[in-house]
Amino acid sequence: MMNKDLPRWATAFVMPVLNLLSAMLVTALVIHLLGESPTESLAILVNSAVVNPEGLSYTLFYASTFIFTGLAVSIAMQAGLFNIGAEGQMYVGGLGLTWAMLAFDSSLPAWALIPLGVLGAAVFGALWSFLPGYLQAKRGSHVVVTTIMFNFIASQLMNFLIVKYMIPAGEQNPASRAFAAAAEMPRLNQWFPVLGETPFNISFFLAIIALVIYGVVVSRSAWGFKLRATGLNQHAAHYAGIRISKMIIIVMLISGALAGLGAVNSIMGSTHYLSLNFVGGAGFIGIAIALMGRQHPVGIFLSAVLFGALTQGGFDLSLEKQNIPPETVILIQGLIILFCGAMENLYAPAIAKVLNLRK
Amino acid sequence: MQPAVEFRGISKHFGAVKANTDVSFTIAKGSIHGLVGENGAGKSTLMSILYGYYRADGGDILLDGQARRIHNSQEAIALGIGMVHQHFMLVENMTVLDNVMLGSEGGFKLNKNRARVERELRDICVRYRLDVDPLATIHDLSVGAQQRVEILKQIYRSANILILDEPTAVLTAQETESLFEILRLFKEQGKTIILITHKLQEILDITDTVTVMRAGRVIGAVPTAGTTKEDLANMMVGRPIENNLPRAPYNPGAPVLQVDGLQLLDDQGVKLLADIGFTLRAGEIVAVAGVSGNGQSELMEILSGMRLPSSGKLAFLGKPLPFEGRSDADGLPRTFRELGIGHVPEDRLRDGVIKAFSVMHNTIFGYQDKLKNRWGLLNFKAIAARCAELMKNFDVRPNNHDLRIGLLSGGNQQKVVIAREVLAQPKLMLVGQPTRGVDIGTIESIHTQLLKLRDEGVAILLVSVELEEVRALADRILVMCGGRITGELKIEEFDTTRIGLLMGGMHKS
Amino acid sequence: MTFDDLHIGSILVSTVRNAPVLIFAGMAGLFAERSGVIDIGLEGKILASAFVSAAVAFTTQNPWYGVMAGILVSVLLATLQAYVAITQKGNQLVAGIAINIAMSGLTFVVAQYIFQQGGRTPDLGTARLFDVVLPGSAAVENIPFIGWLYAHLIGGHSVLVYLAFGLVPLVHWVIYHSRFGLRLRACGENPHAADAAGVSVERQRYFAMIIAGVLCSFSGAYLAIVQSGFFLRDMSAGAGYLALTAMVFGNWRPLHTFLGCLMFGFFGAVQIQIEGVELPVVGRLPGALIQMVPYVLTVIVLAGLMAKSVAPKALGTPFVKSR
Amino acid sequence: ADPKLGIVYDAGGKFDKSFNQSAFEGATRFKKETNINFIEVQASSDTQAEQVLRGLARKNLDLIASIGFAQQAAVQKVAKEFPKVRFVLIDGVAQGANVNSITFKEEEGSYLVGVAAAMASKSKKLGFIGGVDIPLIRTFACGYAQGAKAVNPKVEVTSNMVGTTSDSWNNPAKGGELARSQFDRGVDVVFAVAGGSGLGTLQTAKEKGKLAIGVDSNQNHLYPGSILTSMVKRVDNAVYDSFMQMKNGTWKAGVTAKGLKEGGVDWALDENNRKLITPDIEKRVMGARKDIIDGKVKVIDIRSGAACPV
Ligand SMILES: Nc1ncnc2c1ncn2[C@@H]1O[C@H](COP(=O)(O)OP(=O)(O)OP(=O)(O)O)[C@@H](O)[C@H]1O
Ligand SMILES: Nc1ncnc2c1ncn2[C@@H]1O[C@H](COP(=O)(O)OP(=O)(O)OP(=O)(O)O)[C@@H](O)[C@H]1O
Ligand SMILES: [Mg+2]
Ligand SMILES: [Mg+2]
Repeated sequence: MMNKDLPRWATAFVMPVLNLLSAMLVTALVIHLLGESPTESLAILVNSAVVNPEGLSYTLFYASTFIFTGLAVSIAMQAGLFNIGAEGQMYVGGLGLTWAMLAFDSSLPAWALIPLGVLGAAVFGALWSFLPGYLQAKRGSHVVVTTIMFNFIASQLMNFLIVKYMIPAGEQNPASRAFAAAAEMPRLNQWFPVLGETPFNISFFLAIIALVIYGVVVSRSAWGFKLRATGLNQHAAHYAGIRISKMIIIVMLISGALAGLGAVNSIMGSTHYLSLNFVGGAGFIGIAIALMGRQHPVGIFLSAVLFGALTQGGFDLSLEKQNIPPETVILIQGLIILFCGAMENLYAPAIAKVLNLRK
Repeated sequence: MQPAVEFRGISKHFGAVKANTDVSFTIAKGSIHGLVGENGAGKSTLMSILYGYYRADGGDILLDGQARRIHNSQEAIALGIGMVHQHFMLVENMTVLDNVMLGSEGGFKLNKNRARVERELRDICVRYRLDVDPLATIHDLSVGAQQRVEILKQIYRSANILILDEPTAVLTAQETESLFEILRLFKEQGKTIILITHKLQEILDITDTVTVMRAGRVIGAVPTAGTTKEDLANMMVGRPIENNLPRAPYNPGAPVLQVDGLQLLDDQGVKLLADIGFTLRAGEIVAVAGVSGNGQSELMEILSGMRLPSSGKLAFLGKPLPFEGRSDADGLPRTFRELGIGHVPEDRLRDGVIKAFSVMHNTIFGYQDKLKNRWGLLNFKAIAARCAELMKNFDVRPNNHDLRIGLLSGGNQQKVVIAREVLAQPKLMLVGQPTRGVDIGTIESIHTQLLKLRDEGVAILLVSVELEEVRALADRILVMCGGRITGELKIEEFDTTRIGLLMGGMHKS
Repeated sequence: MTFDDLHIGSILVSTVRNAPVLIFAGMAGLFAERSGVIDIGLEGKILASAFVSAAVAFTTQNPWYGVMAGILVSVLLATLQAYVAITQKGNQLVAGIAINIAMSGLTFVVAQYIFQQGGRTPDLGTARLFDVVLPGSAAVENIPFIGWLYAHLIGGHSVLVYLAFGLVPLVHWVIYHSRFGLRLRACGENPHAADAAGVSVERQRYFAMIIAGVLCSFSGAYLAIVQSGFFLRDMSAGAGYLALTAMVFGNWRPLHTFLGCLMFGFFGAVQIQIEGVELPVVGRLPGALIQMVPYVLTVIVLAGLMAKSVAPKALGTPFVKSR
Repeated sequence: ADPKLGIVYDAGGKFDKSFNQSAFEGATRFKKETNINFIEVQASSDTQAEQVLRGLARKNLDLIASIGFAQQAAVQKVAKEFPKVRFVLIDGVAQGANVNSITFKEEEGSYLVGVAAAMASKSKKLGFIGGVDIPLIRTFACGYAQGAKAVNPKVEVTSNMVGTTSDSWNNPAKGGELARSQFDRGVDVVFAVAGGSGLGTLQTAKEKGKLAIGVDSNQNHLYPGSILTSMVKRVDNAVYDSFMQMKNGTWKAGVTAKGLKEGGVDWALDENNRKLITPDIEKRVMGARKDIIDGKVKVIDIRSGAACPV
């Protein structure tokens, strides 16, 4: 609204940078108060998250998961649905993947196992979002409420299944057994040794493909057109003959499938077993990413990388700076979401003024 | 005598758009002052400035000779200015009483005042012969009744200067007449009234003076007594307006739509439509006249597939419309559209367009599946070309298909919707309130398009509360009241009084 | 243990004790959302006020100072949210989520910095709000039912519990029967109408957010000062989201929201009691499945009620003067 | 030269009021006594565990202590990559010539506090509150029940878990609520194995004048007079000893299960609970302790796959 009059370079580049700087400034203040040097901390953060190739590949590894959860939330948002359930959908997606792997990893080769795992994750993620979608479409039950409920239920269900059926005998760790090597997502360091010994794997390309498909489908396809119309104006969508309840159910299925796919990177790409609470908040970060990235593929990608970098860099930061607890990263995440996501127009009036002065 | 309101050099721009440029004129106390102009001429903006809604870039407003800066609506209300907005400013899920009290509650506790205000409102309703139940909830009220609530609000606040922005756009002739009764009463009481309308007859009927605006400027201010519709139209549009549009002789073809025994019950079992039966033939325009809220909307919804009927036979080109075996209408409008039924919805902003989409996107809305390639992708190049042609043919202004349609004036939005539906070459066209809130120049062009469609052999069902419009377009007229068809006339039999009686429920006799 | 051993009395008392966290936050959300501002940041405000009230109560050894400090911080956060939502016209969901995430980090970091106990405050000891013993409780204690009813269900709770339950009719009255409430609802439904009627939408919304901040702080104070006696990182454990759920469930109406809060409290209490109990038909359910009970029941109730959502129409949209 | 030492906590963090914290205390004690520093890191996910371990191993540390079963897979993997670095895994078993896996016989310590609880209880109704339903917590619960039933087979044990998410370890309100509910049903001694949530349980026991049993570290001092005893699990000793052995050059790889005999678990008796532990109770508990050490009583470990016998 306000920034309509601003040139594109200002809204697309200058403002986000200023906002990011503001978030960093507040962070610097906190770090200073904690008794550490903000500049050194920043250097560590940047070095560990992007400059160092191994760090960068960790950043991109985390980003791969975030892209999927970000996409999951975004596509539902396009239809006007606020899917808070990516967390649970990814968790259950992990279950589908794991069942497929446990059943077949001794009998099938890698080229069959990996697609099977991907499929298992997507199908189970979709299944977990089906009921909230169905209830929204047919019964009008608010999807925000049902998905929150389904997150809780997923957590309880998974706890039950893992503890009761999956822990190998004699093991303590509430996790399934590790899969056979054939069920591991190929890691990129096989081809690029410079990436170091990291779990960065081809799921990243899967994520990129998903982003591209998302972008094309949403903004260029007839179905995406109907999807957005449904999200913007349900009355008009009905007038246009769009089957709204079907649309809601389908988009929730896709959303759940995308969230489920997040598990592929986390499990098949890294741990190779299903463990309790392995999602670790990636679904909620997906909400932040979708909102900050404006549900635009490029925005989702950049936000996911930013959050990946924070996860990676922040971890090294707390390792090197004993006064900075790992929880500081959570604070920084919050500040970035606040400044870059919620107060995006903070500097628009100032920039407009500066531009006007020059005229 | 001291003028009640004086505008002196008011200017206002929105970005590059100059909504008002150096607007100056005076409004005499105790007069009814008309304000006319094309869509987007700047009428609403000027009134919004007077009401403190917008701040002018320059110029002064004088009230009773005193220069006033009005910063917000609160101050305007305090100065005795009241405004009935183009779009009703009512909270839908509240009662009339609460809506009236909002902003002038008279104390922190509502209950105590509620009783008092309710009494006062009932009193006002009697005095001004307003038919409103203070305890009714707004969303249960007809548009006309909502309009009366707006008036009631102003009377309750004893506004001395009353601004009415297109109050009659949604009213029937009778409702308009009773509104005017009230306005005359106001005038007698010495109140000043500013009336914006696109219906020039109303200007002639009730105003004392009229100001004409074009492109943000005042073109002229004349005493009503010395002017004619033609003069005004000329000033507004800059060219004469044709009243009797050319049309081919009435020569209906085969039946396109046959409706028999159509019924619609709501959740509580109340009959919204009863015993509707008629036949619509190719190449004719059948108008459904009636006070709004008498089942016309429901009829249109059923015929367009947006809603399921409770019972009845509906045949389109001899085949039954596919209502059978459905539990809801989800997706049905698409089937209807594919059969060849076009639909220009009554409420264009709610149903007809996606405000946040560009004009181009809106021109394929509902037809998107016809414009995709085998990958399911839309071919935007072809769509843009199609859109450009359509915008040219229907003279959509501004001619920029990337603009969000929400930024177009209502009239131009309407042209886009009609163009879109026409382009699909329907055999039956359902048209609801095509010219509501649209200026006379645009009305002319919309009417021309509809008549052209008829001449090409399309069957058109027109719902309109404007008898003028019905007379200009219809070949036959159905009158509806209380969910029933109370009468049918040929256009030659057009008779305002008779139609009025039928609209009021006087059965066929 | 069998099904018959379920202690209905204990379940009811537990419901009464569990509900205030949700009631305060639910009513807070109600004010915010009825004014048109989405408040998904309840969680963050609860957590921040829990920390601050515990920290201040400990330092001053006076729980009331703690409560007041909690109010202050929660109001500050609410004002920040209001600034983003109303003045900046930013995305309200993003603002709320940002606050939740930032507070989860900040409370830990600050608690750790000050107290060095792993994001925990020291035990409040006597600096807590103690339970109200109704006069004559001891006398009636031994009368069956009446004694329990008077001394344990009605009496025997913290002041904040009474405040929470007392708040509900008050909120109902304010929202439906006061000038403030009328304007509040108008701003949430149709801010343009409110504006045209001379009501300042921005001021009204700021005001609503501040009230939300105050109410929300009681949730935090209740958690820290009444229920736990210290602050622990992330101790809000989803209460804010649950309160929001109760509010949506209650269709943004105070009494229904209250019922939603009670329902969560009740199901939670039932779930505690049936863990490990031999149930009819299904037998003994594993703990993890029992934990599902409140959530599954909520979904069932929601699906059964055909809850047509009646969210305030202008919810989530910043008020911009042009149409 | 001084050994280079490291410690990696799991997602609970070093202040989890549980085994991480205990490990931290052991390492701190070592540092105080020897002035040898150690590096500490928290791994918030299984993926990070591997990253951290590898990062530390690359720094050529001599010994890395990995706390918590969640790091099992990571230790196993990284230990293979860095045969020169030595690893101590707490609460889990990993293979490797450079790994010492230390587990604890929580069931034995829990048995003892179960005995104490059953004797101290008047209602003969005992409570157990766990954080999350996982094998480790069940082991505590089952050992506790075995001890209690050994005293009196009629004793009932009511068991509740706080939840299933990671929040469940940080939810004192729920920990307290579970305790209240158990007290309402006649329970008068409750054993809390729920990290931070357990603090709520202890607190509530104090308020309600009931007895509670602490866990992991000696929590008797928190509410003297209401904490019957604590089931201590000497992760601190395990870490301390490992560091010490490293310093003295006596460190050995292997798998150790530390029970009562090895000083890995025990009950806590000190001035804070002296008054609560009657001579009778003390005698009975010490008897059971001796029986277990002597092998006369075998406490079932459900992690071996056996069902809980009670
Ligand atoms: N909020 C706004 N932002 C930007 N431009 C606006 C805004 N409101 C009005 N305009 C511009 O000001 C011009 C005048 O608009 P206004 O609403 O006053 O016209 P009007 O004469 O009332 O038209 P109508 O007859 O359709 O009601 C329009 O052409 C439009 O471009
Ligand atoms: N936010 C806005 N930005 C730019 N122009 C606007 C805005 N709002 C309205 N306008 C312009 O104001 C003019 C009048 O708007 P308005 O909504 O009054 O249309 P209208 O023709 O009166 O339609 P209707 O009466 O059917 O609602 C239009 O030309 C429209 O382009
Ligand atoms: Mg206008
Ligand atoms: Mg108009």
